[in-house]
Amino acid sequence: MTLLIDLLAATLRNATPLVYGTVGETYAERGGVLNLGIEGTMYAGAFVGFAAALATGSPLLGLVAAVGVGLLSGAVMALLTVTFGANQHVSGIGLTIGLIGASEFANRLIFRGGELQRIEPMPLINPLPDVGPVSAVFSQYGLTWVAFLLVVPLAWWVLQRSSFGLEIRAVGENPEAADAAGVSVPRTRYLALMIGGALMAVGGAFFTLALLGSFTLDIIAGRGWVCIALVIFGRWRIGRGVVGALLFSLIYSLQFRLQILPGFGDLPFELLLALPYLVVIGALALSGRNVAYPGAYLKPYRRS
Amino acid sequence: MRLSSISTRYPVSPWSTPALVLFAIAITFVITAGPILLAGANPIAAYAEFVVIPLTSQFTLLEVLVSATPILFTGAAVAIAFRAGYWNIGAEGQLLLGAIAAAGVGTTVGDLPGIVALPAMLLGGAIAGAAWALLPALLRVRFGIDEVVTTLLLNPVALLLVNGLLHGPWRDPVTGFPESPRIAASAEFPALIDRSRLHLGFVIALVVIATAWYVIARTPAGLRLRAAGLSPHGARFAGINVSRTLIVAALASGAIAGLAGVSEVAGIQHRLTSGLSPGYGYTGIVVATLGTLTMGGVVLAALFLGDLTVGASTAARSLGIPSQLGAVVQGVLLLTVVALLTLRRGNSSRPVDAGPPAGESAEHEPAPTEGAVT
Amino acid sequence: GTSSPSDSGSGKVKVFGAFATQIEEPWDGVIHAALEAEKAAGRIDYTFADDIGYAGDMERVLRQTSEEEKPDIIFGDAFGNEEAVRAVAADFPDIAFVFGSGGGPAEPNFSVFDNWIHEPAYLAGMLAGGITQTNVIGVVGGIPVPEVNRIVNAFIAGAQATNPAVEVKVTFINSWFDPGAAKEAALAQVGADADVLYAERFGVIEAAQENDLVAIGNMSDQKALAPANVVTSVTWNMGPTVKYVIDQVMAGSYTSQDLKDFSMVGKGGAALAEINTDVPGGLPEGLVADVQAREAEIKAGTFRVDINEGQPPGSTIAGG
Amino acid sequence: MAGVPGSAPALELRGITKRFGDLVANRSVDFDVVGGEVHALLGENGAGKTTVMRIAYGLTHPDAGSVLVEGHEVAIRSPRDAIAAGIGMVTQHFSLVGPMSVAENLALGRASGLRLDLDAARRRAVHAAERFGIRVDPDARVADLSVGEQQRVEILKALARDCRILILDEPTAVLVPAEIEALFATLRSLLEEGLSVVFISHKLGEVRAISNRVSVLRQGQMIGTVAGSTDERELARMMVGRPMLGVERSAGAPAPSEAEPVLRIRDLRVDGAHGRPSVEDVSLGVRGGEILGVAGVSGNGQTELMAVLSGMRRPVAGTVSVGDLDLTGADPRQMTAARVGRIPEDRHASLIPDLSVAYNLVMERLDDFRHSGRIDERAIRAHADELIARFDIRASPDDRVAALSGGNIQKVLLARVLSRDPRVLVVSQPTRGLDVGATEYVRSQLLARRADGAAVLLVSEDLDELLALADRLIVLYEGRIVGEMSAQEADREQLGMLMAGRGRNP
Ligand SMILES: Nc1ncnc2c1ncn2[C@@H]1O[C@H](COP(=O)(O)OP(=O)(O)OP(=O)(O)O)[C@@H](O)[C@H]1O
Ligand SMILES: Nc1ncnc2c1ncn2[C@@H]1O[C@H](COP(=O)(O)OP(=O)(O)OP(=O)(O)O)[C@@H](O)[C@H]1O
Ligand SMILES: [Mg+2]
Ligand SMILES: [Mg+2]
Repeated sequence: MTLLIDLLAATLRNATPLVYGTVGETYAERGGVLNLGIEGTMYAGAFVGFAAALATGSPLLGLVAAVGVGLLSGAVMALLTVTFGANQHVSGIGLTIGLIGASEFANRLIFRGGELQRIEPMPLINPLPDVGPVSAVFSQYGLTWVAFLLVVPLAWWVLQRSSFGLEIRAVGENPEAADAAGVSVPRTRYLALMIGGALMAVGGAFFTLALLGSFTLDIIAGRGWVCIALVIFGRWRIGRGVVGALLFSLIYSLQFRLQILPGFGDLPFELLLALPYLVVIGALALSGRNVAYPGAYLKPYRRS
Repeated sequence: MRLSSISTRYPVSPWSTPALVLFAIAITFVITAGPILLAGANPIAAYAEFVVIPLTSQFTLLEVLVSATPILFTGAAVAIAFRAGYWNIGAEGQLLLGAIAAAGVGTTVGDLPGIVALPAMLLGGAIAGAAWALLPALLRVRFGIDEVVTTLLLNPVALLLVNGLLHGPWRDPVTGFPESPRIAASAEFPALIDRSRLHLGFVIALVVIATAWYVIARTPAGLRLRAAGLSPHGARFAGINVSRTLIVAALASGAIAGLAGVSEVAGIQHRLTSGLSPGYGYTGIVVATLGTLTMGGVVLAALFLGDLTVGASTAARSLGIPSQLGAVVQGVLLLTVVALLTLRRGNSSRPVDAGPPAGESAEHEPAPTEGAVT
Repeated sequence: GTSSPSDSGSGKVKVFGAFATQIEEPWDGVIHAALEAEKAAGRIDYTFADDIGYAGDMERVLRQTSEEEKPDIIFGDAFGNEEAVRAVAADFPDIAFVFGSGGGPAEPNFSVFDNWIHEPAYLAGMLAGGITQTNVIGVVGGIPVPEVNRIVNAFIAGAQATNPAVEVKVTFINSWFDPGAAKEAALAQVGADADVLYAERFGVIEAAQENDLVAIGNMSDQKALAPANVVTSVTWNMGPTVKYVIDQVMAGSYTSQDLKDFSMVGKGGAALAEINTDVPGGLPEGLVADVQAREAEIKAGTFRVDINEGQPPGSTIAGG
Repeated sequence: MAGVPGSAPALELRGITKRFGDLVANRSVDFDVVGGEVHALLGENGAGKTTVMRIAYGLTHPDAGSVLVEGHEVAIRSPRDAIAAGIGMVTQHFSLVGPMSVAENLALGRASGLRLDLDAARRRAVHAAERFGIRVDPDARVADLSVGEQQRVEILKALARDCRILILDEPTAVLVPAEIEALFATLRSLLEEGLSVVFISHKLGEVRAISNRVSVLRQGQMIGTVAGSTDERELARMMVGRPMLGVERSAGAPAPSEAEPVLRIRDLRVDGAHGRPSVEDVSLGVRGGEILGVAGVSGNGQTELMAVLSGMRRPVAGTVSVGDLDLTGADPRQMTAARVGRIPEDRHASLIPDLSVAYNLVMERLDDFRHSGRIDERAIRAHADELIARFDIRASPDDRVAALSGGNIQKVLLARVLSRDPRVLVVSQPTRGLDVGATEYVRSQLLARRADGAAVLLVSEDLDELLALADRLIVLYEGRIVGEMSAQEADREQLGMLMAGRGRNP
């Protein structure tokens, strides 16, 4: 029972950065741009958020700074892929390389390789009334609450129910049509990428501002790539992507708990570690064919 | 009348690729001058260290070739797959599988002479890399599942496989460090030049690339591969078995990436280590793209990135700039190059179709319902 | 092989640091910090290259530096690059190569050191065993290599010395970084009742702080990370090693050797950081005295902490 | 001439010049349309009709020239500006978002505030549909609609914006006669309300039926403007610079009706979207020397039938055979090997547009052009030279197919297929979008195959084409054959009824 409660709490906690990243990437891809810059954007969000929080003493200002760097990263991606029409795979990978390099470069210049610095991280909060041991599930960081109660529903609503969301989906499906209907394709794609970038950066800042209160190298550790997979796993739907993030997080959290149970210690746990990846692949395989990509996926658009 | 205009329909821009790359380098320097100044170094000196100095001594020149070797393989691997319209992002994992196989064969060949050991290792690595590429390829052609995701996700799994081996059965019994035992001496790639690290892998990479060029440019199979990549539907309509072409391209890509792993194990590490690739598979994507998916371009791009790799560490050392600047420069350079490469074809409104993988390759799928109008 | 600093002109010893990881990584960070201290003291000219990696670049960096800069000493870590480092050292007998390594020294110029902090780890284990009220202790480590295993094993032995009933849960996160995974591993241990956590890696102290539990730092004194929770840290200090080597080189009497002793408690290369009694739940009566007594015995050479480099019992590999 | 004399034209283009590289698509083109009139724009493929109108709508930017609305110069940088100026356009290639509903497509770009009121959009769609007499289901997914229905959505989309100037680029290419009539009726009533229409079409009959004035473009230049009642021959002469010839099946020599069919289809069934069959219980035979025409509104199973005969799709039930050879479920390679020549409607997609003409011409038989393991470039080139001459393709062997005009692309496909002397020819919409000259050429080639004894299955939505070429006709409706007749006894009205699903042949 306590294991279960602990596991559920961990699942929500560990899903949080994935949810931000997945929703952010969904926006980019629904707009027709595969943003492989996500790993770098999350990394930069983590670093800039931390550095700003340390400098100002306020995690909230750190968050604002992370959002800023995310918007910027999205804008750069848009400049490359929308304005120039450059190859999206390469632009994204270049962005990731550059942003991780720049973050670590700045980290070195600012902290000079000295002792690890730490800020007072955002606290756990539990707005619900105490209902016994189960309450532990709801003791979460503010960013987790925001992710599930605000960002996910809002992002879904905007994408599916607002005219702006209609425009994003249209420029991702058929930019010619959107253009002919009077929608500015570049403007919409810029916005989708920038909103997506901001969300990714918040996902990265979750580590430094909430989970850890410090910045260390390799802090994202490939979670951005996981988000890329989750978006496709979720078939570009926000809801399904979030379910994917929860599923991945459940397995991720479970393996930490399983292995310290007596008797599990001798298993080759690399196998268990590989499980989240294999499960996503398996789920994709089971969900079968007919994966409906956004129609203009990977395609730049330019008027003649 | 119309004939004359047709042949030059695509406006040829004044920007040739080399000019663009030089321009991109110049822009990169301007952008990165700020960080270099912040780090307290002279940007001009830094750029000289980055690009020029590595080319000025025999030692560093050979080191550039050494650095280029693995990404020659992975660049070619990625380029072949991309040419076929198969987005293999999994060269990293395929490389690791090749490395595992190389270490496996290399530690068991014992006293066999090199003439047996080396081909066995190359074959083993190629097969292992291809095997790792098989599942995503099958999922793609059978179920239309995006290979970008599956190949990407198999990369960490491959690394876990390496770690599992190194923490378990293959742990070096002498040091206890998670490294495999050393491969047999006969399984090592010989050095090409005395007292240098340049090894046989470099030559093998060039041979592989030359072969790939020949196949793609000169044989019917290569033309089919290109056709499948450019227009899967049109290729299938012309009787080309697109599914088979894709699988073959994916396997060839995996095999070549696997050879990269063999080359690193046999030429550099002489054992399996978990750190033998700092992301050569991903760099392969960069190389393939900078090389515009052509084999000649891959060679140039790999050499250039090799130059930058050597230059970045020299610059960090001799100017006291944080070593991460290398990554910043690489990233910015990559971005400026891809952005500027778009200028090559003037402002053509029909960009190279990098369409989604989806199910177009699958046999007997429904015809598209839209856009039937001419 | 010997070298003398005379050729560097300034009278200072010319030292180069060659690190496979970035210096923000704690292990190389300790070496770098000691060299920076010597530089600040004006005894050496110090430059370094970090993040060299394990893909073969170490050999190039070392050769190039040896050839062009001709330093008197090169410090660094050889793990994962062992063969390359030794090959270069053999080609430059006039340069002192002093590397963290799992192997032995090599004539004439290749000396080895390592973080032999199993002694303070044992002492920390004693503390942890005494403090725990649930009789469950958690250890989160990076990768089960000999260097890490022997620390963890010593810690376990220490814990058992003060608390025979203790259960130590060990999780390796399979990465040298990824503090997110380290914290999750620690939280899982907390979920399994651990109330004292040994943070071999970053991320664990945060888990202790969040749950108001006791944490033990590693590598450097990490009390500042969570002053109310960190009871002590198992620290490594490369100062004695670095100082010894520089003195030798200055005196022209450098020879290759295993510098192990300089990283141990006896010569001040390893220590238990000041004990913080003001942690949640407090410390039981007499525990600090017991630990300090044992520390004195270790210093006096009357107590030897066993060195066991096998993967710790009950440990698992996890992480992201 | 309609419109108030003396007042400014609703839309006026002045001195429009547009270059693509060194190709001049429009050379100082002047054009205007006044309130209440239909001004048709005629011209061969590639004459520059689409380009000039895309400029008026902001989809393409001119190198020189200006756009005036109601006499005032307006800067049209994007369709948004054009829409604001009261211009609407139905583009030649659909501008619809396939996975979205009709209502969503209509709402697109009409943002007022963040909230998307889909109910209102739906109501507007229904209202507009009633007002303009264009029936569409607002909740249908556009991708599920037939091409004709999509065309209706396109027109509705433009009209629903209350535009005062409507540009229609080949709107009738995919419509059946009844739909064309309905469209014209709608247009006529709107014209009375003062709408101005620019009408682009290759169909001279239609042009004469609806237009007040006709302008002709040739190679980017305005040749002249004449009254809508101008004689067809004269219009054609202006377009091509020479009089047009009629290509028709020589009424004599139909294949002996007792001969065994070469192509035989029995009880064919093909599944479509949503699990309901697209083709059901279709049985037919085509004899050598015979052209069997398949009539029907698009979306009634023709595409699927073609896909099966092209080897691109496997039927669920039934058999396909050629002579004694069972070709059920055959793939493209097996079809080609059985000497089935295939010319589908989507010619771009059936070639490799980014490869050269020469390569495309041998793509079906690469193995015949292999020389000791490598591609025999010399033989491929010789082959291309020969076919380019024989089929009058205006291109050189090294040109990328993507850079050719539609007519020349069709000729490449035709050359690839006919050069192999097929015994069976399956053809769909062979002249859609082609200009008069190219149409003539393609039709004459089909008739030549018939004369050589090939069995030809011709799918077309153009009744004139079917009546001119076919010996026998069948009509497809909702995937079934609802009528069969010889071409001589076919009459348009009856065909129209059958195509609309009314009346069944006994
Ligand atoms: N984006 C473009 N890039 C280059 N050339 C173009 C482009 N668009 C059109 N052209 C060329 O401009 C010329 C005019 O084309 P346009 O589409 O206007 O002809 P059209 O009269 O509409 O022909 P059709 O009857 O086939 O629709 C053609 O030669 C065409 O090849
Ligand atoms: N980027 C381009 N460069 C050169 N020519 C182009 C370009 N884009 C289009 N064209 C040419 O412009 C003309 C019109 O293009 P469009 O896409 O409308 O095809 P189309 O000619 O109408 O083809 P179809 O006859 O199949 O309808 C074609 O001749 C096409 O080859
Ligand atoms: Mg056309
Ligand atoms: Mg046109």
